Amino acid sequence: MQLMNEGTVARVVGWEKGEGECDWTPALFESVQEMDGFVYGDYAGANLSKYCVKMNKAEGKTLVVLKPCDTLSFRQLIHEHRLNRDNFYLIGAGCKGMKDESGLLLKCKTCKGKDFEIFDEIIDDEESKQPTAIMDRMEGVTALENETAQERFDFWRNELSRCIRCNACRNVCPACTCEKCVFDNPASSVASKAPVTDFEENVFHIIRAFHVAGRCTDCGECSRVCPQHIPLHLLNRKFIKDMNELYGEYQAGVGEEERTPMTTYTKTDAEPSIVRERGNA
Amino acid sequence: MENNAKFLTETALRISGVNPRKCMKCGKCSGTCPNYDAMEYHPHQFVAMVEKGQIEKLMQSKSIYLCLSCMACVERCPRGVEPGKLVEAVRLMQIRQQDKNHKGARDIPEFADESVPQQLLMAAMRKYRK
Amino acid sequence: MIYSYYPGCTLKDRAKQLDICARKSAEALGITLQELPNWQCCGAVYPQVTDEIASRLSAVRALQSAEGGKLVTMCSACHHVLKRTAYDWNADENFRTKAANYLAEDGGYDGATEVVHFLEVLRDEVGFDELKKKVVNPLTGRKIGAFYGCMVLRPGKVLAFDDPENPTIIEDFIKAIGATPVKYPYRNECCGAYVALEDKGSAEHQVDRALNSAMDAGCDELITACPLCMYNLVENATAHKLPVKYFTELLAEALGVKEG
Amino acid sequence: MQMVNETGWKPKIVAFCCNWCSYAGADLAGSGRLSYPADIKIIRVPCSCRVNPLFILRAFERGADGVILCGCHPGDCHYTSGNYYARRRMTMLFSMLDYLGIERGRTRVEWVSAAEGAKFSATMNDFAKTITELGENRKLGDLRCKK
Amino acid sequence: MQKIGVFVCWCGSNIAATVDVEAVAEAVKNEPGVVFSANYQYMCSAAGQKLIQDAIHEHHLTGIVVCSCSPRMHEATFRKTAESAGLNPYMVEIANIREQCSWIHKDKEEATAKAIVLAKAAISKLRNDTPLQAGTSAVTKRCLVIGGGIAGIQTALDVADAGYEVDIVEQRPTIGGRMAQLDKTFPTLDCAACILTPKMVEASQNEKINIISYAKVEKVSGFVGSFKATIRKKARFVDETKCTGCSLCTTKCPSRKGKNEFNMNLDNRGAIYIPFAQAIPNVAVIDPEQCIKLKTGKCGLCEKVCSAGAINYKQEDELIEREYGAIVVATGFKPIDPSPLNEFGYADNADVVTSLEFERLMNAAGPTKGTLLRPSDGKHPKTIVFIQCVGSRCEENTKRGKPYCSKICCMYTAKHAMLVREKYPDTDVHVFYIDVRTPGKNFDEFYRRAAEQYGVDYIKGMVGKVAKEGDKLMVQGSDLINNEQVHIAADMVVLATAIEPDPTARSIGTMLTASMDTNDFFTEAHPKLRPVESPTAGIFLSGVAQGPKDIPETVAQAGAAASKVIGLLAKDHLVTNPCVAQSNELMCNGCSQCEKVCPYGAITYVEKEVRGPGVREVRRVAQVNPAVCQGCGACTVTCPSGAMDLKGFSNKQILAEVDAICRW
Repeated sequence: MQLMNEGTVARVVGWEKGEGECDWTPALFESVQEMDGFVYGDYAGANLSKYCVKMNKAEGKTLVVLKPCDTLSFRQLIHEHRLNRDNFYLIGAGCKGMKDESGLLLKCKTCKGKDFEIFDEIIDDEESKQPTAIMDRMEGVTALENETAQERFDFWRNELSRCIRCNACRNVCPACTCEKCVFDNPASSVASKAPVTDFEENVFHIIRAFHVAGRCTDCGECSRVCPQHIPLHLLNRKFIKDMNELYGEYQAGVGEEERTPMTTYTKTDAEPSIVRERGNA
Repeated sequence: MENNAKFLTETALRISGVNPRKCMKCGKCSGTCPNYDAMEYHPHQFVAMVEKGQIEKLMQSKSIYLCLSCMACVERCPRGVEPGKLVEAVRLMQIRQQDKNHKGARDIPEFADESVPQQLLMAAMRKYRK
Repeated sequence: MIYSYYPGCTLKDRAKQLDICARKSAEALGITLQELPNWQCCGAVYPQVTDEIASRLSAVRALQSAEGGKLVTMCSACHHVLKRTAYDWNADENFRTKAANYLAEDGGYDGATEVVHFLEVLRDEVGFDELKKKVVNPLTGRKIGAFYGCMVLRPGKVLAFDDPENPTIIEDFIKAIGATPVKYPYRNECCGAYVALEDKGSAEHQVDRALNSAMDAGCDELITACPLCMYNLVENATAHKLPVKYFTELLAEALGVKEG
Repeated sequence: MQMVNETGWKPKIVAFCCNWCSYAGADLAGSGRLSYPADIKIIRVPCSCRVNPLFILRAFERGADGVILCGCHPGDCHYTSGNYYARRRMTMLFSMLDYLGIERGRTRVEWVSAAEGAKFSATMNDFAKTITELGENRKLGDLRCKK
Repeated sequence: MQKIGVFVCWCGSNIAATVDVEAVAEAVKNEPGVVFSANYQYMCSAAGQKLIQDAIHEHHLTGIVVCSCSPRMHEATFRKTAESAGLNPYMVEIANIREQCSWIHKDKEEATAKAIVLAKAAISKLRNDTPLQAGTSAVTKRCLVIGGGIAGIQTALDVADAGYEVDIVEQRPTIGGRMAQLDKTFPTLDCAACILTPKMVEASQNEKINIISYAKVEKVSGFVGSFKATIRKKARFVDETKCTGCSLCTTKCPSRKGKNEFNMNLDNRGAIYIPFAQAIPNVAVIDPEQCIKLKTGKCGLCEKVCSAGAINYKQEDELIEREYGAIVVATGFKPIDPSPLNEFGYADNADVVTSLEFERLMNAAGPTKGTLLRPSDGKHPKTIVFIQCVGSRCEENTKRGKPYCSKICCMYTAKHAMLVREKYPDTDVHVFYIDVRTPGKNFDEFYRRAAEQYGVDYIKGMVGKVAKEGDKLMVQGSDLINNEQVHIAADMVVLATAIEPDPTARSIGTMLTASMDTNDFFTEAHPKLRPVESPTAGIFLSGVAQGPKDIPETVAQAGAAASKVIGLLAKDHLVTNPCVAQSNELMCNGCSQCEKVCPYGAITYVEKEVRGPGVREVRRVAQVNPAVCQGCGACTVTCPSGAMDLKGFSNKQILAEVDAICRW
């Protein structure tokens, strides 16, 4: 607030209370008065990085509050030239694990750590440095991998057939920042607003996961916002797990390297036939 | 190649893990071998003779007991052939046969007095008998 | 600094000085060498063929009982066997599977033990510069040649002890204890000890050549880390004689902890 | 020659071939009269890296039973690195399809050089055999159109 | 709506025997857009082509599909046919119904059915085709040669001879390279300086050649015909335009501890020096690491003695930016450091020398003024052992050297042995060899002369140990022919060390996006058919940068590279492949993923105003340079939005083919 008074920042991206007690939503505050509505705490689960893309060209600096995992998305967006670091003032906010009405968020149960990848200032306390992970991040993926192909097929048919193509996953995803999504572009030959065939939602979700592969920081927003509760993060994590195993450990949004595993290669990479040779058929 | 020679060759190749075809016949092994003059067959000959299946001759030769196992040939071979491993393999093939121990406790020479380290005695037992 | 320590048979008997001086020096340097309980023979000779499994088991047992830490060796021969076996365990699946079957009853081995020679501890953990500071009795003016022999150096890829063709670790050690190292060409060649009982003449030939090389370069004395080299250099020298000491003896001397 | 299974069903197979190696390999198979099933239709692309996962999914969506991608051997890419990217992309895509419970054999990548007419033919025969054994693609197809 | 004509070729009986060509022509008639279809015996014949042209005129066709042999065979033919009838040549699609249909199927019904599908797929693609224009790009008529050794000099001379400007960029203070360090040359034994220095002078006097010495290429951008290079010319602290090369300063300089690189560090030079007497440019240079004035501010002796007033302690590096149409890599080689192979004792003994050091020791301008004296004590060596293949021909896993044969060592060792025996007949010369390789005109005769006439002792075997003993070097090696281990008490040992690419080659390769092998030699576009071109257009290879070679071969290759350069520079414009990537700026979000996978660096980003329906803002968008893009399509798949597409193989075109194939 002081920064806004001093004119250092022109606006703040944060959270405000929504309709329900546990429903806090991202909000833009453009004056000191508006800041009264600013909240931070147990229900500030939303990742604000994506909202910054719109602010990137705004006049003056924008202050953004980022949780540790959000900073990965922010850094990744810098790598992709979607954000200009100089246009933002970043407050790293300590996180004790975020919740919704049913308790700890899934992404916090598999928390990736409490380090801030990028920040101007950190506000946290000892408690928010404690790890909140209570399960292995890849648990769900491994469990599915261990099932039979038919079981997997049935699982995903059941999940993906519920998709209503509301595009919430796409709209919230910090890696989905295309000016125009290929599925919205009538000139692309693959445009589809709503699924006409049983397979189209499959295509949409496979391709979406493929498009963000290597850039997805596993922030878990897609699953969090899905009104049909489809575990979309299991698709992204599958790619992350495969890339880690085949091409070396990689976390999008960490460090200065702008190349992702999908934009590089080694001469001794595994052949695609490795898929046929491993795991449950 | 007759059957026995073939079997011996295959055994030597298998247990040594050496591929004598990699040899470019430069003679580095024999050029570097510190005990060359004491040996009837020299390191490069081990490689050539194994490739030609002449294992029997090598097994009968005193040369297999005279390798110092110093690995100079292994280290310096420019093709990674590692002749020292072949010497070891042929020696083991010889002493693994029944009654073919080369040395026993009673063969320890007289000069082996108190100054001989245990390791050396153990080494002799390990290298020369099964 | 606490390390597991594998002395080996010879250090309990013919090479007592190598062991005693090492322990005293370690103490003076603040290093604790914890002797492995119930250690067995290292196997004496590393078998270079792939199907010798049983003869490498005692070495694996030593690695196993070090429980994944650093295992310090003193004798070059033991070091050679333990280090190569440790390497095989991680690099050779065939050996690992078979050896693991043998060891199944005594609990497994996870391949984590790292075998380090005491000289490596001095170089990499203590640091020769630090060692130099702890020397109370510098051996100034003594012209000492290092006799590496073969077993700590080769094969270089596995032993990874020093450059096998141009080693400097013992020379650096000699400098650290205040003496003058003298390099000579045969310092990294074989002493011939392995054939001493088979062909004394050969062993003598190797020793004479090494000593001749050392004297020609101006060494007044030699140091070694190997009981086999020690034996051979002393007992099988025919043409010339040079005093030979274990490196730990001079270390203890320099640190002022040597008895007598 | 056409692959027919017991019910008389014939597979539909799309082969993407890079212009410089595999398409030339297919031509060589042709001039050597090395046959493979007519069920396989080749689409020429400049490089294996031109093949978008979308193309493959689209083929399945429109009723293909198998899709194979052929390119220059790793290290021999006309564009130096295209097939390395293709290799990663296809590994990821195939792994995802497997994860979604799709039969593994339906997709394949093979490296076929311009000199490997025989390999091209053998590969295509083998792939057609695999697809025939797997039967009709039901999991990936456009069910609505098939009714 | 397009008007499409379909032309089905019989190819005699090649197609018609197994494919019912009439049925194919009939089946496609009712496809959307098709207004004409025909079949004919030989479409590629003059009559066939006329048939197509007539149809184009008569039916006002906008595109044609030819069902015939492989496009690799006649696509170009039919494109020309179409073009001459006024149709855009890229509105032509080929359905391959011969190699991929009639030739591999026996059943006529089956083959006909397939041919129809292939024809329909081609028609579907054609419906999505758009006319493409092959672009042109201008050619800058100047050539950059990186490296001023014999390879670079020869290429420059040949290119300049054809009338084009050439810049030679040389990292050392003088051109001449390795050849300038050699004493005599095989197999003629004429002195290297005698044949090289006239060429150096010729290069310096040729008004088309500009020598930029003591410099390095720092940055290269652009593409074939239009490269832009930034060259850093290091400060010499001597004004090149004023220095007369009188060398007075070099004799007066009090700082004399500099290693003389030209003499392989076998003697010392002053802080201000001229590398050698015939250096080009014949201008002094100050070593800033060694110069007392530059380090402490005191001294300044050279400035005082220089009557030309050429000394300038304040001189700074100079950056030169220039455009070139072609770039020749002639970065040459260096001998490896044999120290790690210390069984040869190089690291410990001054009298164990490399062959290049030996050249200097034999050379009249060398540290011993041409009298062969050993470095340790300045005595004449009476026994010399030469060891070949030091660090060559080693399996890579052994880490004992290079996997390749260095090619020149057998010959120069024979030369050395011969020269020693000729000059000092009382010297014993032994050569340890693995194989003696002497393919080349008069080469084997040369080697045999060394053995037969000069009595050089060739020993088939390798040396295992060189040990100093007293003032001798005890050489222990194997003699495989005699099956014995030999021990030679030598006074000097000469190592024929492997040669490796100059250490700068790797970074230059990266800068030029010119591919290299694992040994850092530049890769040729084709090992047999295009040996002096890099796969990257506009980059040419000259000399050892491409692989080990001797002087005659280097000169031949340098000339070949020059002729390729001349062929390029002779054109005013280059026609570019129109099937290249194109970015739709309205859809591009500037994420830079495509740039990272482009093997040619064809994609750049610009901030520009983007206008479209409801859009008018400045965005960061990708731009493809159509002259650089080779059309692989790697970028198109990396692009999530589909903004990046490939002309001629667009998403729409390929999807149309997929749909068509899967429909039937």
